[in-house]
Amino acid sequence: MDWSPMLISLRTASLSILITFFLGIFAARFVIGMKSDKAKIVIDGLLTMPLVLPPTVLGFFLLLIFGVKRPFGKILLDFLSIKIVFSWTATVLAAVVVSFPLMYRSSRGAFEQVDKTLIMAGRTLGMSERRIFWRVVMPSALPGVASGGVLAFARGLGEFGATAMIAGNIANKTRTLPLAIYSEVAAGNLEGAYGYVAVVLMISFFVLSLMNYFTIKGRKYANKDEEK
Amino acid sequence: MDWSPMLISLRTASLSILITFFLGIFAARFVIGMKSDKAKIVIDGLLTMPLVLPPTVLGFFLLLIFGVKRPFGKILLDFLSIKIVFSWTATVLAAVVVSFPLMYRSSRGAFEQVDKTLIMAGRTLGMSERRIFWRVVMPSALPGVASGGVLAFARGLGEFGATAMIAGNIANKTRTLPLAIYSEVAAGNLEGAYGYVAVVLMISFFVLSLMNYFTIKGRKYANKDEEK
Amino acid sequence: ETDENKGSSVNEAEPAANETLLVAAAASLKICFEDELIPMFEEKYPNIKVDATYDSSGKLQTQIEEGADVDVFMSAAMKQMNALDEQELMVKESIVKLLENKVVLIVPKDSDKGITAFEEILKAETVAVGDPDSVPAGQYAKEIFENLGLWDDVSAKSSLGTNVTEVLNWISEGSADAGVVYSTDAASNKNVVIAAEAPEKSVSPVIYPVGIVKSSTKKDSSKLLIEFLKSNEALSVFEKYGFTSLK
Amino acid sequence: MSLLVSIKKYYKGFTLDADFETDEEYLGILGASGSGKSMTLKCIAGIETPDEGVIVLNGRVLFDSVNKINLSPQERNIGYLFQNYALFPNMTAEQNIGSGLKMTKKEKKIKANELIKSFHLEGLENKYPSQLSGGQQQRVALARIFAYEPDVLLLDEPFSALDTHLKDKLQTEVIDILKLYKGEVLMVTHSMDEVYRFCENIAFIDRGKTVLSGKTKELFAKPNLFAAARLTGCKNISKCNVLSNHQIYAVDWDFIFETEELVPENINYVGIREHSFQIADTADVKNTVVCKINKIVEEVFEYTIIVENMNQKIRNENSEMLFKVSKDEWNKRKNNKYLYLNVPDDSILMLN
Amino acid sequence: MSLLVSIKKYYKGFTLDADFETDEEYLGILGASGSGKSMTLKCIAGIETPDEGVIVLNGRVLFDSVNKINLSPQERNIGYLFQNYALFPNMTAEQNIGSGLKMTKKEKKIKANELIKSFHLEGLENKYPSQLSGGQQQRVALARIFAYEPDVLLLDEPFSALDTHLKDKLQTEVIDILKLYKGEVLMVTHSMDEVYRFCENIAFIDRGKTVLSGKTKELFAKPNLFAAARLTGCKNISKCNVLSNHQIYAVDWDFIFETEELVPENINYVGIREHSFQIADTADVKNTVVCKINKIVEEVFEYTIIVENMNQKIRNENSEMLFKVSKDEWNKRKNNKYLYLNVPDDSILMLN
Ligand SMILES: Nc1ncnc2c1ncn2[C@@H]1O[C@H](COP(=O)(O)OP(=O)(O)OP(=O)(O)O)[C@@H](O)[C@H]1O
Ligand SMILES: Nc1ncnc2c1ncn2[C@@H]1O[C@H](COP(=O)(O)OP(=O)(O)OP(=O)(O)O)[C@@H](O)[C@H]1O
Ligand code: MOO
Ligand SMILES: [Mg+2]
Ligand SMILES: [Mg+2]
Repeated sequence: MDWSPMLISLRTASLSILITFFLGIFAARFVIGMKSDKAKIVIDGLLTMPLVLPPTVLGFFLLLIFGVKRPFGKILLDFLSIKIVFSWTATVLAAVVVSFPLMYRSSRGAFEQVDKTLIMAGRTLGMSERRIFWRVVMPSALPGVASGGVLAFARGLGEFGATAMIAGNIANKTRTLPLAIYSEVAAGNLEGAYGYVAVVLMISFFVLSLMNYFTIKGRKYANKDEEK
Repeated sequence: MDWSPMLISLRTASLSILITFFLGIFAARFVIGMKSDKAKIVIDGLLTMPLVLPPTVLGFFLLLIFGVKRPFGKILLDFLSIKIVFSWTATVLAAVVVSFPLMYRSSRGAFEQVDKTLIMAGRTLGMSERRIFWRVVMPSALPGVASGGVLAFARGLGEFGATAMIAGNIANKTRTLPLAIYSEVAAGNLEGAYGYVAVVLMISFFVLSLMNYFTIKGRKYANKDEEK
Repeated sequence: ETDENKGSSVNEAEPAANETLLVAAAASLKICFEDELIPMFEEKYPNIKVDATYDSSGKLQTQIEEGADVDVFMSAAMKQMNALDEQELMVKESIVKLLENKVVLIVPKDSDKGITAFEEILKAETVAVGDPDSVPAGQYAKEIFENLGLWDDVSAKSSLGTNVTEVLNWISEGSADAGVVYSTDAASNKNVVIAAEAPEKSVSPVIYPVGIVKSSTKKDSSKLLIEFLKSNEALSVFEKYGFTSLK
Repeated sequence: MSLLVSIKKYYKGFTLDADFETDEEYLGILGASGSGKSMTLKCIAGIETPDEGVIVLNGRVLFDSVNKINLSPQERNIGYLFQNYALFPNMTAEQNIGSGLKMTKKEKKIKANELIKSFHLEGLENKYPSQLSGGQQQRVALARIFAYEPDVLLLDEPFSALDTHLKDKLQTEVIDILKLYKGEVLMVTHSMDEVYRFCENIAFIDRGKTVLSGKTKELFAKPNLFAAARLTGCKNISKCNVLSNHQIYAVDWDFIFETEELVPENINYVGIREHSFQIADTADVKNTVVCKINKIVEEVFEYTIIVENMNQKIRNENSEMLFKVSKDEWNKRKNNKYLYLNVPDDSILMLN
Repeated sequence: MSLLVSIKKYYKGFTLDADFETDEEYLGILGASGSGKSMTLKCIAGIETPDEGVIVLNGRVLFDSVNKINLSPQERNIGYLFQNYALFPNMTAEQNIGSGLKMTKKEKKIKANELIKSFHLEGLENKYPSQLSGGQQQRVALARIFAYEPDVLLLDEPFSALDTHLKDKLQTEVIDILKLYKGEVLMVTHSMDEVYRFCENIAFIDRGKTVLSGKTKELFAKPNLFAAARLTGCKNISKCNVLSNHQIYAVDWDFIFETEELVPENINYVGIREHSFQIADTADVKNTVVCKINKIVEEVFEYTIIVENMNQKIRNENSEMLFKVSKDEWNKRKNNKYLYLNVPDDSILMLN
């Protein structure tokens, strides 16, 4: 078995979850902070959109944005010498785009569940909104945010359609585990596919366990029993 | 434009969100109720699994289960005359399988955020665990659960890879909007694709708005101001 | 059709510095490329490394149209190659019709429908073909059935695969009773059997053309690769995987 | 230091109409349950936004509906002790106390430790709120706003969850801390003793409206209003008719009081505190009620004697009067046949 | 009705060791903040699980660590009034009250309305907890467990958030309701008056341990333990040395008390309630302290006089004594030069 898809996937999933995590949280915070309910609903619709499109189609749209012949892609290439299409960066881009809605939506729900009184308490104590967010809201919303993180990580790790479209399926470069699995299945090589499937499951299992572990630990204040 | 994909998608998405919604909630409830942290982590990994596999591969595995030549599919066919593959049912099956982890995980996070004291209060008032769950935990967890619902609905509506594999792409029968979009994009018929994309976005937008609206309304007790 | 052969010499100089070529090849070529041909080529030209991306030809076409930095494109049908060529995205002279594949009708291994010819296709409850709008194998299927005057009936009971793999799996798992794929695909799956080969003249030849993308900056190396693919050595590998060489 | 509050806030079924001013002293806020005390404090702290009015602190406008000024809670620099504490569940006691401080970790620790001592929380530094008892939580919440040192302290029933001993101790200590503290203190409490001890000024809120404010001692002596009398613990209040400039007829007790003071015209109620009655030996003195004893309730140091005017003609549910007497005095009283209760002249509270 | 509790629960830094039994009467639980009162109630209600021990209600074992019995809260049928109310935020007041009822909607409504009246919540039926004041929330919580009619009522500071007037009223009414109610009532409270009024029996918890239990009146009269004396409001407690069978030397006050009663050997403290002192005219009577007045604090109906033994040789921070006297009596006292405070014989509390 070729291990490069595993390494590529690991790198892609790690970087993309990092980006998605914060991006999703910021988006959620932004939307919650919006005054108008209508604007809220519209923005929410836009941010959830990537989820309803088949990833391949999403990838196609990404291609229309980042393709070197398209205005944006051209600017990136001409001024920053960044070429997205068929690069490793593109695998990250694809993973971020497809997993973003999961992170955004889950953390939004989690934040909305936090007791408003605590936020008020923070304000009357002179804590800055930023500090309140990170020290009060986030810890209380941890289970929901962690769920978002788990979902986003898993989705990013499993991303295939948009990746194939914008990053291609290049061995040692952009062939992530899902692409490798797909290729093996396509070639009728089920044993090979199973190997990769096992790897992807193991990774996700490992990461999910870690996340679960830390969430359970991080919420020890909610468990009334302290170890004796 | 052919309207049948829209009708099929609407039916599929509606039924599948109904199933996923309750299945996800029950799974979340079950996992939270588990005593052993270890077992919890393992089951959590299993339930989140469908998310890390590329949908096509997931569809392939579904095919290995429900295919008419496979034991399970054979039993269904021989004894119950149910043929899953290439049927409308399969579109629902695919949508449920891919969207389940989203619902499960989001609602689990939401439930974990609910104040344990309230549950205890319910118990000392003699409320059955079932009643406590539906009358106390659920309403408090509404934002998170709704997020799960939104994600699951959107994901179900956008599902493509697994659907194609197990339900096929039969016009007027199993060709959902994402499949239609994909065909148009693949054929380079962008105008046709945009039409379908617009439809799918409109549907998801409409449903998300509804969900947002009801969530905001349903949580009126959290907004301190009552209308005057 | 052997225009470019004249100008090119097998012994053309290798690039001095290391170069990496990017080949975009139809998914059906993945195994023979990855397992045999690329290693062979790289051994022959140590200075040239070959990366390859595999997908359905239509998708590769889109990617090239959107400026993916592909050097060599090998498609599973002339349609995509021609489309790119018309947009002046290919080096016209470099395009070579390299291989031919056969379109076959397949059925599940233990099928009891008794389908033995394209004409008998309507015995099938469900038919699996590639989406004629985007999948080459589907276009050929449509062509055959149109010639047989059956297309309207067939398409009504058809599931249109988004790629050949899907079609293959549908049939191997018995979801569909019959379907149309390439003989190379049929050979890769033990659960399907070939019921019939496309009748002579019922379908235009399934040509796998290869060519250099115009925007390539490594045209010399690309030429070397195409020359290599045309070599007998390479063609015998292709034949091993069920293709017919067109030379 | 001066604070001016004049705000209105409208809810379905409830209107807050708070209107008072206070300078350089501690202000106690007294009001029945649900009368709007917490809401008033919340408006001042910036947690709730009034619908109209102004709030001015030391000349600085915190809120002004006309000029659309509404400072954020952070800008107001006002500490609010939430009635339900609002401790951060994810922080330990010590972290909670330090949460409002803008200083280095080390300084924070020192400051927090000081307050932990002041509020008798030693040994609980590293416990989370869910691991603390009700009273401990209340003390952490108190320590938290004291740490923050705001310009104004709003305390919403600050000692309600403490046992008597600790409450006494803490009250004395808080008074000491407050002496050093140069800010305004507004305190909501249901404990008369607390108001009396802490606050020179007092404001009464009745069904959302500030009905009376002024010096604590004066208002305890002469509450003037039915609501104020009740809130200051006056248990015996009867409807009354003014008979003349010096005579009031207490309807519920069927008794005529002669007053030295001129009776204001708009008097509707007459009140007598349960401690005001004096046991007399005869009924000859003016304002002495001949009583029938209905019930004797033993309390820790006193008896509450529930009596009724012996000569009562028309009885109603409000005819009984409560009279508190130390056990000693009760046991020492001579006349056991009749109970003559005299109401000293300055103990007749005339209310409207 | 009988309840036997004998449980242990270990926390880091805190061990609960509750051990008491009560029959057919109301039991008051008194203890300092953080002493384990709420925890005890929670263990009885089934919200917390003790580490060892048994809980038996009317012969029915609710918990038994040895035999691994641990009934769910639902099976216990015990109502617990949470110290912080624990109202369901998504239900209106009325729904909260009806939440534990198993009957038709109509019956529920009737029952809920009854309780809404009893607890003076009219007009608040459709408000959510977040729209209720602290006291209103507490009353909804009370109404909710009364509606549920459990076998045992555990009340954790049931009236702490109410204003005096309402508290008095509700207490009387709750006593009336409870008279009809055939269950056991355990009440945690910090108010001595409340205990005295409600509970014939009392248990003292000190740092997790039930240190004393028995008849309320007896234990108020003779608390026997330092902790109990303090919890029953005894403000003056001094370390002491037993000099003889009838003499105790109060170290902090530098004074020797002569007692009629035999002094038990294991006495470490002597206590005098602030109401127990009597103003004497001379120092001739035994147990009369000649006092120096350090401070006079005015309270609503009384003065608290802070005094010190004039002849004190070694002073410490605990040397001051508090003495409460009605304003009347204080003003009427004759000897203004010296303050002679006599301690009646049965007012000397001997504690260990
Ligand atoms: N969002 C709201 N909508 C409607 N009425 C409300 C709302 N919030 C509070 N109220 C009402 O406002 C009144 C005042 O509440 P507030 O909390 O100020 O009372 P309080 O004086 O602090 O009483 P307590 O002593 O019981 O704490 C209450 O009667 C309450 O029902
Ligand atoms: N999970 C826990 N871990 C460690 N200690 C705890 C935990 N929960 C409670 N405690 C401690 O147990 C003690 C008893 O708490 P409890 O709530 O029973 O006190 P309480 O007597 O009700 O006091 P209060 O009158 O202040 O409400 C407290 O000192 C508290 O710090
Ligand atoms: O281009 Mo293909 O080999 O028909 O998927
Ligand atoms: Mg209040
Ligand atoms: Mg408690």
